[in-house]
Amino acid sequence: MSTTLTFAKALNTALADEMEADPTVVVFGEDVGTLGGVFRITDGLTKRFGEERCFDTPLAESGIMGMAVGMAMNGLRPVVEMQFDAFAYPAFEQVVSHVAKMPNRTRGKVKLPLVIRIPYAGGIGGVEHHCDSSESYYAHTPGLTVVSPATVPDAYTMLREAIRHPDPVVFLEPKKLYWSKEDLELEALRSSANSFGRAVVAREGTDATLITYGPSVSTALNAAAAAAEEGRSLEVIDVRSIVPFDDATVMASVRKTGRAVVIAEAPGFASVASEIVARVQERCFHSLAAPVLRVTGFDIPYPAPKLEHFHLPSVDRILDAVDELQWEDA
Amino acid sequence: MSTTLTFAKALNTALADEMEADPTVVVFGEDVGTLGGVFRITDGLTKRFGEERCFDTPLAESGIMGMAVGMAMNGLRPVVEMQFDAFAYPAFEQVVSHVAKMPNRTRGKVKLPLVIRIPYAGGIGGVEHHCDSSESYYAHTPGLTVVSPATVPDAYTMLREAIRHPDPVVFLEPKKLYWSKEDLELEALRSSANSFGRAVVAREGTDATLITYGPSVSTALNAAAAAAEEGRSLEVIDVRSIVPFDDATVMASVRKTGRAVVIAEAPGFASVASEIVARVQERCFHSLAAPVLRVTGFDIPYPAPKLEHFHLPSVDRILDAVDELQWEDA
Amino acid sequence: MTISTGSPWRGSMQEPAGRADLDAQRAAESYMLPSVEPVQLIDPDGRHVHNDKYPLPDGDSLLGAYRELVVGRRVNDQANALVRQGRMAVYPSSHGQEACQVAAALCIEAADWLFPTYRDTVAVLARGVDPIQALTLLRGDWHSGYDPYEHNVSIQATPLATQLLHAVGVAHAAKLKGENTVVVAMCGDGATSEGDFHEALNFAAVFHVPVVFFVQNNQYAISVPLSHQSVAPSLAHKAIGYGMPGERVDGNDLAALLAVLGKAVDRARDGGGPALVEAHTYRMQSHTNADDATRYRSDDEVAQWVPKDPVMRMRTYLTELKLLDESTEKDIAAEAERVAAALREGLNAESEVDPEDLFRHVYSEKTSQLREQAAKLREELSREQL
Amino acid sequence: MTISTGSPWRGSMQEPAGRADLDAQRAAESYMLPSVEPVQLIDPDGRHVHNDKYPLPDGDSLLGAYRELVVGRRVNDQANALVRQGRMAVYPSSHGQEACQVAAALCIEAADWLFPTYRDTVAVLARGVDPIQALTLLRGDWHSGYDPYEHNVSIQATPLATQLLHAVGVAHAAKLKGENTVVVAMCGDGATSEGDFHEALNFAAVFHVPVVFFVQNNQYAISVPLSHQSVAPSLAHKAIGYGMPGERVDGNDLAALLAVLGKAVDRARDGGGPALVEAHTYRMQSHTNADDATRYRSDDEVAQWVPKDPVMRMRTYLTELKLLDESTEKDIAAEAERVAAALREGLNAESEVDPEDLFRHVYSEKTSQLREQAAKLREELSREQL
Ligand SMILES: Cc1ncc(C[n+]2csc(CCOP(=O)(O)OP(=O)(O)O)c2C)c(N)n1
Ligand SMILES: Cc1ncc(C[n+]2csc(CCOP(=O)(O)OP(=O)(O)O)c2C)c(N)n1
Ligand SMILES: [Mg+2]
Ligand SMILES: [Mg+2]
Repeated sequence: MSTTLTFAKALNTALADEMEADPTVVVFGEDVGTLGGVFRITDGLTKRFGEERCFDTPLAESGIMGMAVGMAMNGLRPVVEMQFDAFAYPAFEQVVSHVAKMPNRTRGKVKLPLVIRIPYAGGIGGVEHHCDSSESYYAHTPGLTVVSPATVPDAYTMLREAIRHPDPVVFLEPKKLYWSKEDLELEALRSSANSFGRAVVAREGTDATLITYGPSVSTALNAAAAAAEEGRSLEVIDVRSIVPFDDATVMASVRKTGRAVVIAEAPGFASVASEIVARVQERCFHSLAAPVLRVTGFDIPYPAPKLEHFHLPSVDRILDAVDELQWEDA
Repeated sequence: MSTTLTFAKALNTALADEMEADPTVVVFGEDVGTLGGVFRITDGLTKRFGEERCFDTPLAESGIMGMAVGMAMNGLRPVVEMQFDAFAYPAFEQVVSHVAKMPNRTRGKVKLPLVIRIPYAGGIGGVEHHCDSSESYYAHTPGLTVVSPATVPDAYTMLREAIRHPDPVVFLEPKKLYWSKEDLELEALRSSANSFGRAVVAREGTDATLITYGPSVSTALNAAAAAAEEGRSLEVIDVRSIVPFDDATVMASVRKTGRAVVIAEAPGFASVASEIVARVQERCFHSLAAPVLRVTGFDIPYPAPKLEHFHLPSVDRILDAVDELQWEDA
Repeated sequence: MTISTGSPWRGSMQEPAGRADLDAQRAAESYMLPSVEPVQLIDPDGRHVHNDKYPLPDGDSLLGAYRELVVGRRVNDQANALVRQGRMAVYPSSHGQEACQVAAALCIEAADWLFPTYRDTVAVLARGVDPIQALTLLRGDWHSGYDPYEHNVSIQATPLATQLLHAVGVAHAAKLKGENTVVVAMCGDGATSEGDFHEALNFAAVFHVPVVFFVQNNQYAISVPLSHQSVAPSLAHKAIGYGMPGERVDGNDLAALLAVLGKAVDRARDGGGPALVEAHTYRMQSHTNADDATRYRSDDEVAQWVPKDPVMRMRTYLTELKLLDESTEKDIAAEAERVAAALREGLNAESEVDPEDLFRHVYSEKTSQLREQAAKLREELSREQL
Repeated sequence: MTISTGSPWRGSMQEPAGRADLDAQRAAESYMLPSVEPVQLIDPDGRHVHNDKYPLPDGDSLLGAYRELVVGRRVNDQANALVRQGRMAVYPSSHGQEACQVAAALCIEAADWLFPTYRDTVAVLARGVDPIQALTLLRGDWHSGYDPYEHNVSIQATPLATQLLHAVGVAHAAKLKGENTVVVAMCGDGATSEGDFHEALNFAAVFHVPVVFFVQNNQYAISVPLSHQSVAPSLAHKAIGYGMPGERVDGNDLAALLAVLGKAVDRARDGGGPALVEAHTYRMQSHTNADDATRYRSDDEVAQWVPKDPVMRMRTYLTELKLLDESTEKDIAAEAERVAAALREGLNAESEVDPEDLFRHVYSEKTSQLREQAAKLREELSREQL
């Protein structure tokens, strides 16, 4: 039976389903209890599971993260919410020096099955500190698994998978997708979790590959649709799992098309986009007809609401980059 | 007149010279006062300039960084020491959300002329948290200027330049170089500060370019020397200034040699090394005879002392990468 | 610039006390611990309450402050209206907290510094900042619209508690330069849980710098009530853990706020070091217009705070003492209306943004990377115009 | 697993007290504030000091603890020697602080948890952890050599104060699971300045979880003396700011430490919530072997602490009370020598490291990236062997 859900509701359902399935799952953070989170992702969980299973903490992100480490050490599966991307930075030491390293440090004796949910990226007209694309900080940190869903079904399955994962997962939720809706078959999805380390071909094409993730997937799909009208067939890869990265799927596509553009909202310098470009040229050098190009945010602090549209990867900017891929006919 | 100085003493002299030249320069951090820093970089400064100019703080890195922001707002030029790389993480929010963004936020009304000195990277047999190569976190953050000297003269001039710079500078000091010695002409150097945004050709060559910075420059030079014995001429670029990045010097070299290997200690994934690879292939695609390769740390937490030599870029590993650059004669 | 001499640390903490010091320690404790009840000088009914430690500010000061209070309330109401009309993206109102706002601005001199948060727009305006410039942030034109040096008002900080450390730095620099500046650093009850709150208070105490930490305890951090934030006897009880005095004050009593903050500022200016002041008040509206407070608190609870309103009691008090008559009241109302009109006019005017600004202030001089990126955007935009 | 019911918050902090609550607040304050002098039960001359609140532990407990104390001292000396001989990279000795080390280990049960720092090796060993495994970190073989679950001893934390939050998490999970676990979380005086210290104490208090925070105030954070770290009347005065009791204890008095920590542990186990215990002690040696304490403190200062030695006074006390005779003393000395010999033997044996370990534990299952990188290293190493 198919239902229509928003991205936000899919996440909420995933949390509820995992809490139902596993009594060791606990959810906490700022305003996640009575309020149900500023984006309502935890709506109703306190009511349904009690305030021992879903609760508010004092306002301190390092505290939230450090407490999660201890709870995971002692048999629970914490799912914590960082209210916004830039408000996860106070927890950076806990994330980098403990969350990412504790299992390695103890030769796997201590596992940390915890999930750090971060509403991230822009496109919602948010004021400063509410729109950072912070994935590169986490992706660069060995020991973290870093994923970002771009569709409603993936929001559901990937969050369930993240909670069941034996290692700490940074779960990046593109804010601008929260209100997007899709039809989905929840029952079918319940058993289909298998996305970590697996990119998907979001649209097939033959002329060039757009490689992207999270908030930029829909933009890339729109660009591909527009390109199709002009007779150019673009393949779109939704990376989904940034770490581990699915080299096989990405490289297969680029070997097929011979051209690639990497798209991400974050500033481009020393970013996940840089990594994808580097990997592609390392692995597909002789298949490439043109350099791998990037369409990313500029190397600037996230702009104020009225300026953000100049900054974000847009359909036009993607099509421009595709045009630059040294087509013989040009 | 030429003197022989260690890298550490060159830094110490740079601090003293700037404090002498500019009474608004203040130095603080953990153990930088009476002790002179755990690496003695601030040795003698309290004695010479008084404890108002060089002093110990309570043990709190976010506190140090946040106080530095306020002092810079109010007319001083703070130079703060983070005791070790991983102990700068508690200050991450202050660095990313304020140090990097305050000038932009205020349309340049508030300038933050401050220097964050970070002893970084490995090769000294340090225990966990004392050997992180954290440059990618900073380089990915717009608003920060990120530099790392690799020679004794650069230690001196670049630190002076950093202190005089109008914007915040992350000044990364490769720990393993602290005890290295070189002859230098201090007098001549006093006026030669001009390194920001400028890479240097550390060794000329014609067959391939090794692009690197900080602790790996000496390794790259050793590799180039070894290659020369086998008849291969490698050019070595010392990037020095990671942000801003000197595209001109790097690309000129790669266009000349047609081959490149990027070397850095940090885990490779989504790193400065990824960025350099991405830029080189974007800009020199048609000059490249082979993919740009990387020799970086593995994507693992920094290893324990007895295992670090397996992890760090070595001469052999660099030469292996060079061998893989698809030479016609191979 | 000369950096003044003298050790940067106060260094008063020493070896555990000997028996002889017992009295000294108990005296220090009672000096640093807050009073049991928040200081109140004018009660909700507008009557003066005598307090041995804090005399009532004089009538002129109170009348001047009342003027700001009325204007502040009007600013809050007008800003809310402008959000409803879509002229501003969001507004975190200080409705109910205006006495705190006004007192924070009035307790210091022009050369002193104020460190406000996103909620403290009324305090920012009371310092003299241009209203339209102040609202630039919430309108979405730029991150901060005013020059912090014009009125010594720092940016309205969003990352909680981080600004407290900047305040300490400004005060520390002033001290080193031999300037007699006092800094008032504001934050909410929720922000006291952040590590930066702790580090700021400790740095201020250890370096003995003139910062007055002013916590507006409005009982909520978005939806989270104070009882989930702290189980200390009060937030002001945190002061002793840093070796500074803590005080509690009725945050809806402008007279008490002026007295308590004034004393803390004087003490700081005289070299007495930092202090922590906790104001008990209430956020009468939702966290911002994006929030819905009915999800987490009852109308009943809110209703209990209505009679404690800061404006009403001052009006009663001043009227009864004949410090305020109808014509002055009208005069004040007219001024409030003028400010509101200016707000409306300023925000109804279309604002222009310049895409080049994206690159202009990231560094003092554009990097080669940013020059390239700016050129790219310029080129895109010029193509669009064709 | 069942998660026990009951609100996670204690939520005792409420509206400002009414007049009637004045006595209650003053009572709460005096309950939470530490005693003026650190609790002492046996003075430096080995004489019992009566204390109304803390009875002396019984003779058997003291003798058992003394045994650990002597072993602890021997471990410190032996470890230093092994560093000098190049068998270990570095050792942050707890010489002078062994009473704190032993008490921290002995005040809890096997099912309880200990959260130690890099300096707390003696406490770790006293919990039963294998000495060679414990020294893996300092020998440089791996980051942590023991299984934390074997003796419920967490890793020896290096990033200061971070472990205090892990301790709160372990205690919180235990509470939710309905387990009666108490957690002792250790840190130094310097670490109390970190934001994580603040957040940990506040979380523990708000969630009312059974954690005893145990600060070894050894007067220094590397070179920085306590007076540059805090100007509070004492570190234990921080407790009231979180709504928990704080206590000071002579950190060189094993009997007092057992009594004070024991009481805090009992209280926590009985649902009384967290507490903060500050032990006054002294780091008799340099920070680590890489440090040179003569650069920042005088021999005189160090000399003043020699007569306060924790081992001596216990020996005097136990001997005078005939709880310790020459044969037991010999027996204990022999045990200490056995431990030292085992250390020497273990550390003199060459340890093997396996380069594949670099990749083995980063994730539960190697990522494709790590599989490639491991293969590359394997291939390099196999070429080297040719
Ligand atoms: C570091 C950080 N974490 C989270 C947030 C999101 N946030 C904004 S306001 C707020 C509540 C603040 O409460 P309080 O300090 O009491 O101030 P009030 O809003 O009541 O004035 C939160 C959680 C933030 N701005 N900064
Ligand atoms: C977050 C962090 N900052 C800095 C350091 C470097 N460091 C290691 S020990 C130490 C001093 C700690 O002093 P204290 O807490 O008093 O403990 P002690 O060494 O005296 O036992 C410092 C600054 C660290 N380990 N972690
Ligand atoms: Mg509040
Ligand atoms: Mg110490």
